[in-house]
Amino acid sequence: MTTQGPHPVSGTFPRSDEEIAARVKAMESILVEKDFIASDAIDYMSSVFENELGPHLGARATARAWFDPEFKLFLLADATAACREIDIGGIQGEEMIVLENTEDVHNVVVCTLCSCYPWPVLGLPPNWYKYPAYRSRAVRDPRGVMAEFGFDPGDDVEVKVWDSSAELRYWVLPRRPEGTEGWSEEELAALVTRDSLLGLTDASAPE
Amino acid sequence: MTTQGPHPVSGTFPRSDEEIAARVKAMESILVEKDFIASDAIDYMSSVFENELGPHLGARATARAWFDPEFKLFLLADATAACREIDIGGIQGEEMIVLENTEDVHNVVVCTLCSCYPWPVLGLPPNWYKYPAYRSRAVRDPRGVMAEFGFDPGDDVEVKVWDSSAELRYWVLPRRPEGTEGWSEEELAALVTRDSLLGLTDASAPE
Amino acid sequence: MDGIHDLGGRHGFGPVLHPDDEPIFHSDWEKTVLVMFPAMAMAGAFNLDEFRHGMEQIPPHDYITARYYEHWIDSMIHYGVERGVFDADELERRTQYYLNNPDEELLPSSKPEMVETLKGMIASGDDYHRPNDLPAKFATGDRVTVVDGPSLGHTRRPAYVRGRTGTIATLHGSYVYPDTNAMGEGEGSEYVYTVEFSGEELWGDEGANSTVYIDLWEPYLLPA
Amino acid sequence: MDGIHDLGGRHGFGPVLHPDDEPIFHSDWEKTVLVMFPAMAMAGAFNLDEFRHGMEQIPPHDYITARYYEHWIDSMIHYGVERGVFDADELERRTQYYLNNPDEELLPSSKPEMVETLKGMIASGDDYHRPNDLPAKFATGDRVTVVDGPSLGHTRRPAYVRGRTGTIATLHGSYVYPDTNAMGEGEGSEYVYTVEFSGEELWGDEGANSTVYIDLWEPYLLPA
Repeated sequence: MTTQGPHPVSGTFPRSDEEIAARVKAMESILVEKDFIASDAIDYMSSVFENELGPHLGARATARAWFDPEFKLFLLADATAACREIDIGGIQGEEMIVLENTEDVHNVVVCTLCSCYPWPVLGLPPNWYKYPAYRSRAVRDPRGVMAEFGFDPGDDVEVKVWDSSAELRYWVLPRRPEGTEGWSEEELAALVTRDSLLGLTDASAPE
Repeated sequence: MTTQGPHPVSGTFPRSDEEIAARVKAMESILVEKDFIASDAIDYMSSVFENELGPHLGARATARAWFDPEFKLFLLADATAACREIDIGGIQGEEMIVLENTEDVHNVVVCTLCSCYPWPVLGLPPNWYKYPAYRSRAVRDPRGVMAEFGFDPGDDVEVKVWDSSAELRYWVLPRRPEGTEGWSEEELAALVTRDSLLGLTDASAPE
Repeated sequence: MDGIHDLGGRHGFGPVLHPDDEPIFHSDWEKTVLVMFPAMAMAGAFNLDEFRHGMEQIPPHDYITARYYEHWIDSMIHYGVERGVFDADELERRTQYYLNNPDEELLPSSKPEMVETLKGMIASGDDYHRPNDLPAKFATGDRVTVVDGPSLGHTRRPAYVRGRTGTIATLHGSYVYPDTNAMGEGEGSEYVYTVEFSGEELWGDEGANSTVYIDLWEPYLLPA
Repeated sequence: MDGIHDLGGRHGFGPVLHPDDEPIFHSDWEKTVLVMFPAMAMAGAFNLDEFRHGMEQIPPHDYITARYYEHWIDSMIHYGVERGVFDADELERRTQYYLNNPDEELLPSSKPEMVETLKGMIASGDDYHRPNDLPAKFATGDRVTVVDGPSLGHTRRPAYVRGRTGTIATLHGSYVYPDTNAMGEGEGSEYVYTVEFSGEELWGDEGANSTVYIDLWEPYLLPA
């Protein structure tokens, strides 16, 4: 016997991939008919994000800063201009600010209210950056979150969390790993991960 | 093509009645084996709430208060003692407080943090009292909630919302409807609804 | 804790869906769950404040999509497993069994002394008063501000009144203190006050011509 | 609004599940949704702040159980229907059609001028600065308290900093003001500051040896 009344909420969650795909096709078909979009525009823009933009760009800027002290000063003073000099910049990074990790300070980036992220240096954000666990905890329990990424900045280090609530976009300049003296920019760039550019970890150690 | 990663949350919601029923049987079977519960205890207590406790008790106390001015004074001064006099009282109403609606003041009862409710006069709460919509809105938009119950206390009336956050239990003494002069207690009680004892509406008007 | 249960004033939950004819129990299992509460409390699995804290720890998506008594089930399992009443694997095994054999009902069982205990409990309830030798800090009419700031454990200090200033309406005496009782730190004894807040203080212009009364324990309050 | 999106410091969402190998697009439909954002914005269906406000209005259970780009879909439909880009019935009809014919793909279509526009947009982005003739009210080092109290419309003033006192770290210039731009009340122009809060101010003892920086518009701030 059951006579359950209205549920607290209606619907079944999560929705299936098939349902969403059908809805998006319906939207696209209407937008195409109204001449607001076309498949070549979708192919173009999605391929840019799939093939061109990504953490390798932030890694390149970081390696340059480790390699070239003057570029590092420029990057920390005006990240947008410094990145433009090496052909990095654009949408969702119109005004970038780079936060330097040091022996005493470790920086972490989050957007608690939505999903703001520095696209020109990192591409599109991973889902975890946009989901409630990270957004709720990064500002309150940053050390706990870093531990889940296998990283401990050390008890004496001050953790600075940057909540990207406006149109400024933050990213982290990780510390240059020890044992990389004399490395080339390309070799250095290979040590810079997406997670280190967000401050969830350090850059990788040399093998 | 889909390679959806972890969902923001796991599981499928809401769970089916069959799943819940199976889980409860499993729990009960263990508790019976440990001699912490028995089916006759379940039958006894659930039948009390199904057959004995309910809004007819609050209606009886209300009608008495409308009928007998001395009882009304007693009820407003010490609802627990006054109700005990007419054999109403017990669990989840160990300390009751009655709020009188007047021409100038309309009272509403809610529990924003869980589901506190005056069982001795109303029985078990309906689901809507325990679900997020009512709990979130009653303290902030009480007039909007009352409108959804088809009731408007009037713009000039002060709305007082009572959030039952401790072990005190609140309920409302609705205004006696006009046109009920000379009515018996039984006739009056028939006009008193659960919703009126919570302050979501007035008592019913005579037909 | 600052969980989803702290709902007062939150947006987005839509209209109050209130059918006219809601039954007292929507499914038979709800009857069992109702009675498991006193049964497990008597077995020492939890006290009332722990039970509430257990519900607050339900993941938010689950909290707002589950039927009401599922909250009870989850809190009962939370403490039941922690305190050895349930073995988690055994519970799961039996759940699967009953899911695969949905028509199998439990055999009738009898516990007359429990029926008697329940009879007394329903008639008399419980007593949450605890004597306190100290004088109450506030009196009717005093202006008080609710302690602001986050919560880690259990509390009955909802977000919507934190940092807000109101007036003591009633002093009710001293009671079990949920913030310690839910956390294994003892029942304590603290005065409870009904505090009156103007709608404007809580909600700005939205709150015009409304007042909110809420019961708050003395440690939640500071002189305004 | 005081919705589920305002997540900073809320409890209960569990560990951060972060697979090593997450693809850039998890399903093909995500590519379409990404590009529908600039397409619909250019068609005048919404501005950036409206788009965010549309996501905030997703019911809480849906907000926390949906995949990320479903938020975009919901906001696009919200404004698309409101502003005549989509007819709700037609959208539903076509959705059912594609659900019943899952293998049917849309025909290729071409809009070379849009490809050019997107190229420029990806390279240069947008400019949210708006000149403001008034002097900024605060300077680096000033102590400020964030306006407390609830929100009815769109705001970038999260609950976890409301009523908290911090220090101006940087003045960034004047920008579009989300609180009006999302509500059809004009772009406005307000100074944006990075404000520094000690962890203790926000979280008590939990916040030891941590600092939170957040960008706040001038109307959110009062002299401390």
